[in-house]
Amino acid sequence: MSAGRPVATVVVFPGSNGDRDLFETFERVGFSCRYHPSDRPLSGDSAVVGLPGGFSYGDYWRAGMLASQAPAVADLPRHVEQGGLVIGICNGFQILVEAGLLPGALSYNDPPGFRHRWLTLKVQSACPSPWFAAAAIGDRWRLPMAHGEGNYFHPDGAQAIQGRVPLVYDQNPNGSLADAAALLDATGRVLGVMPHPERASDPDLGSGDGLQLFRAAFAAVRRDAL
Amino acid sequence: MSLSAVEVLSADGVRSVAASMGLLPTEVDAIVQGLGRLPGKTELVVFAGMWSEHCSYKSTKTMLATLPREGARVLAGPGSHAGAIDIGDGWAFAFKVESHNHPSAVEPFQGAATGVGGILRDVIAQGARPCAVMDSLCFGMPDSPRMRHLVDGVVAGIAGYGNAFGVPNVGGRTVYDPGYEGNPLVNALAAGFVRAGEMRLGVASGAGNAVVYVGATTGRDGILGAAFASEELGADNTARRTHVQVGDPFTGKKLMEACLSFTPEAGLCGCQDMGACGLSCGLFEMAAAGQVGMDIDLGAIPLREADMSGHEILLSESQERFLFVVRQGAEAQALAHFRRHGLHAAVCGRVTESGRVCARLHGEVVVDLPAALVAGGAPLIRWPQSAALPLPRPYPEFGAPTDLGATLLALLGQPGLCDPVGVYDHYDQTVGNRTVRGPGQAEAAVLKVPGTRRGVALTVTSRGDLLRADPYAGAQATVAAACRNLACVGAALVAVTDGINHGSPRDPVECRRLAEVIRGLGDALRALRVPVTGGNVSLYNESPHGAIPPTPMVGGVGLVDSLERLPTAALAPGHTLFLLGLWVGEPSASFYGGWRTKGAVGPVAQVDLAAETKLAALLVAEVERGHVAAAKDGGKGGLGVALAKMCARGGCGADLELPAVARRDWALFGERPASAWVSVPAAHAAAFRESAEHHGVPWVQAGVSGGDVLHIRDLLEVRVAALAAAFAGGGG
Amino acid sequence: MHRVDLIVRPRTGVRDPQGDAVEEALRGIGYDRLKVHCVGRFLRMDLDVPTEAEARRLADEMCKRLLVNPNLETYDLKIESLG
Amino acid sequence: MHRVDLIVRPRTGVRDPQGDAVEEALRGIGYDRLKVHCVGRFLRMDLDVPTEAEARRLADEMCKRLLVNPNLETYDLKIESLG
Ligand SMILES: Nc1ncnc2c1ncn2[C@@H]1O[C@H](COP(=O)(O)OP(=O)(O)O)[C@@H](O)[C@H]1O
Ligand SMILES: [Mg+2]
Repeated sequence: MSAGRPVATVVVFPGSNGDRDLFETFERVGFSCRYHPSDRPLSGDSAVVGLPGGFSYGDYWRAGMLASQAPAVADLPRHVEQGGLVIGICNGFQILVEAGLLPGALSYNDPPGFRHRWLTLKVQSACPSPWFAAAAIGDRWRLPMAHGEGNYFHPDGAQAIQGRVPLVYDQNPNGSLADAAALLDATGRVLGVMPHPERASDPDLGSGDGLQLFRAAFAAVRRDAL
Repeated sequence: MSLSAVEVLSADGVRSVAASMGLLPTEVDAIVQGLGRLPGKTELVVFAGMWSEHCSYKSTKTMLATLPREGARVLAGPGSHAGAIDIGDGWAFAFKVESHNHPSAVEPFQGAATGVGGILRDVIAQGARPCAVMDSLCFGMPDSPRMRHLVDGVVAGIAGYGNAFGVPNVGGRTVYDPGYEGNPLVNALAAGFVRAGEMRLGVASGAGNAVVYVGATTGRDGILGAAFASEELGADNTARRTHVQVGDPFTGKKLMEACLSFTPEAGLCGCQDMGACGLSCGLFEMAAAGQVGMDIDLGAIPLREADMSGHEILLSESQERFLFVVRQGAEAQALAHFRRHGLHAAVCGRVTESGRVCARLHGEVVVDLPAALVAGGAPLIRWPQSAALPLPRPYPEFGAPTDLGATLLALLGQPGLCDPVGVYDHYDQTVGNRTVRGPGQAEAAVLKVPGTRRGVALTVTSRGDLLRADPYAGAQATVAAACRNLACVGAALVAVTDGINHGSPRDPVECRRLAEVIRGLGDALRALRVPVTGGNVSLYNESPHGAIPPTPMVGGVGLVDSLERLPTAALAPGHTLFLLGLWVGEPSASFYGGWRTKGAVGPVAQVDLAAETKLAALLVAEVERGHVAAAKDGGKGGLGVALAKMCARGGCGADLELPAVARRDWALFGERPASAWVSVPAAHAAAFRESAEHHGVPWVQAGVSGGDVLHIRDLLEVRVAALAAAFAGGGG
Repeated sequence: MHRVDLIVRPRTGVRDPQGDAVEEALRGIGYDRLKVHCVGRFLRMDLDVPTEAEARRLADEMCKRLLVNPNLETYDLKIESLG
Repeated sequence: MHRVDLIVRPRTGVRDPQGDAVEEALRGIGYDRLKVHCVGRFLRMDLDVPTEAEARRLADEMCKRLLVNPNLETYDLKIESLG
């Protein structure tokens, strides 16, 4: 453990497959990162908890559903109350929604089916969030999507998530309400995002745009620590 | 040890059981002689599986031995789980191709899915973490609902396994040709990185060590699937439906994590995937490789269905299972390790010094066989070969089309030439954060070597249409295409894995073709000084429509020294366009020729490997110097289609002038090896010309890129928007 | 011992792209006098509890906790005693 | 008009990874007196045909042609007249 570096935790569920990508991204922006098995309660010392992409429990039955019951997930509200940050990416977003940390639901893509595609996303104004502290409204980011159940739905319609959607699709690929590609909770500290910012963290691989989120989180955590 | 009484067969019994399972009389003789007694019932079933073509390579072993295997970078060659090469910086790269043709014909989704799962486990067994898969698919024409269903099922199966497992699909080939109407080809390649010193062996050792079963439970899945893959597909596949295997990428992923984190320090002595022939394959091959024996209690195997018989347990091809040899004393921790990962795990036996695998069920001996006889003792077969090959139906005379632009648009929209995005957008291409170039982004896929700014380039090629005309030249062309594709991203070909897909060797014509394919591969590889590190043979690809065209699939690996100057395959404005190679207006075997003549086959252009070597050297050198913005080799559809694809992908036109030729259609759409288009930033054009001269590569400085029209003076003028629309196609 | 058959399906009013796709595919092969209402999921399990009431209570609880997303879905249970 | 409820589930003996994973997860959160038999699919559609026999014939045909994979699956139909 490197002394002084803020700690980020990547929760690993059975079937997670984006855990290493997220780990490397946290490390790249300066966090000291560690893996944490989902079947154990969280230890209290991390500033950020990440729920990675993948197919927890094979995405069987309904994506994110089986994982949402894990002890590590049950600890997230306490972590947030204490000022911690949370990011759930793709399957991680599905888990956050299934666990009730974010409202609404993520259902089957419309048109149906798993799709991988590079997308353009637009940053839009939302409740203040440490994740978006460095992003300018109107910025366009290039991120890849890779999911089959990313169609965001809220029973009360778009006004229910007004001011909570920091990223929208330029061209909606999955039928999401209000073109929402990401969602914040009321505190702005819990972020769910459907495309993959952690896979846009190395210009060699096509885009470094996703790094902005992680850098902003790192800066916020640093500031808080002072 | 004596066999259980119920296992014992009379001599007549042996003959009739053996015949019903496809064992040849000579093979029965070899069994009896090798054992010094009659085999029992279960033993015969084990032989039928392990001596099937799929497991024993009995018809091709001699021919395959002629392929070059030596190379300075080779760390593991044919015979290991997956081959592996040294790629520097302390890394090895493991890669191998596998076919799942017959299972996919019967059950497209699960057949393709389990094909991907199986080849991933070979790479994992090598100790590598998979970083990429590629797939090479050959279907009949996609215009019937039946074929659409098959294509959709196969693609969904490949996607379903790879996406959930978490390995990116970085490219492939999709071919539509009436020759695959009754027998599709589904080949998958998997690759992974492993620390050079941490590779694993499928070798049992150390008497007293434990034999440990890990993974999913064993059910009645795909019993004798390997023997089934060695038979021709009859018109009626329905009777085989009880054989279908079901893949489970979730368990596959857990199995990978458990395997890769189980180390020699924790007691790992050897491991092997239970693939074709399942448990039998794991037991006999590991014992034979280590020249040891094993005592196995089949009652310890975790079963999905109670009351399975000995042969069902031994031959089940249930997916997601591994066999380990674990150091004596480390069993308890090993079992705890695997169970913590959510897997079934059980000690099912011990390593012995006997050289024999002895298996009991309910205390009765059902199998007691010498490991070496079962795994490696199958008598080799030399099927008769016909002296000459029938000549292909030559092209009838046909004139050049008057409107070459219209011809280009029509060709570009053909299934098999248009953009296969409808296939690859079902595949996760970026999971794992290694994909520098994925499907549609360059002539070859490129993966980032962990912790460096270097890359590994990967490509797969297959050209059954050319081999139909000339298996020798076509096989060479397949290798040459792999070399060129890699060169277009600046990588020299350093090793290949080959997947041979062929008809029945019992037909003397097909057997001769098979020999020609292997001779062509071997000659091309020797000329390029490139070794084969492993591969796969799938025979008996026949249907009521006849044998498939011989279709070797070549998976080529190359190294990219710096990711900084990597070209794409998309044209951008303002660059100088060079044509490399010859611009010749003569007929040649080609997609165009077949399309114009509704299936006739022309003369295959002879492959000039010296010219290929020069072209590749030029491209590698110029990419390295940062002189190449985009590059694409002339392949299927010829130079005309290659250029149109570059325009369509880049949304950019060009204005070109090329030397006059007799037949402009053949110059544009005929297929000659050793050719490519290269776009060069104008500032480097002079240096590029010099370099082409220096490397001895024929070149034409054809013009410049830009605008929204592709204009080749005196030949054609087409709007880029029209090219893009045609390329977007409908054929998938 | 009781056998539980659970059907989970989209709530009325919630879009069902999968159901639409199946309807389209069926129409595509010539079935036109049909309307697909929805596509859902099925689960069959045995619960080792003595009474039907207890089986229903348990199954309801699993649905609420886990198996059904009330934002999107509704469910039916069929319970049968296995004696 | 007839309403057709279709349940598609894995054939006995065929591996059912989905059912296994759901059982594992349910046990993981404390439901241990259960055995998941299988996980399958559900489809509800209306067929505009006059008789129940005709509805069954049509539905059977759709299952064979498209909705059910006989390699792996089996199915049950429940048909009800909507008058
Ligand atoms: N079955 C497949 N799986 C994944 N990628 C594929 C498949 N078929 C084709 N591709 C990708 O689509 C792109 C275009 O393919 P193709 O038209 O065959 O080759 P090229 O562009 O080299 O002429 C390539 O990048 C190739 O890797
Ligand atoms: Mg090419």
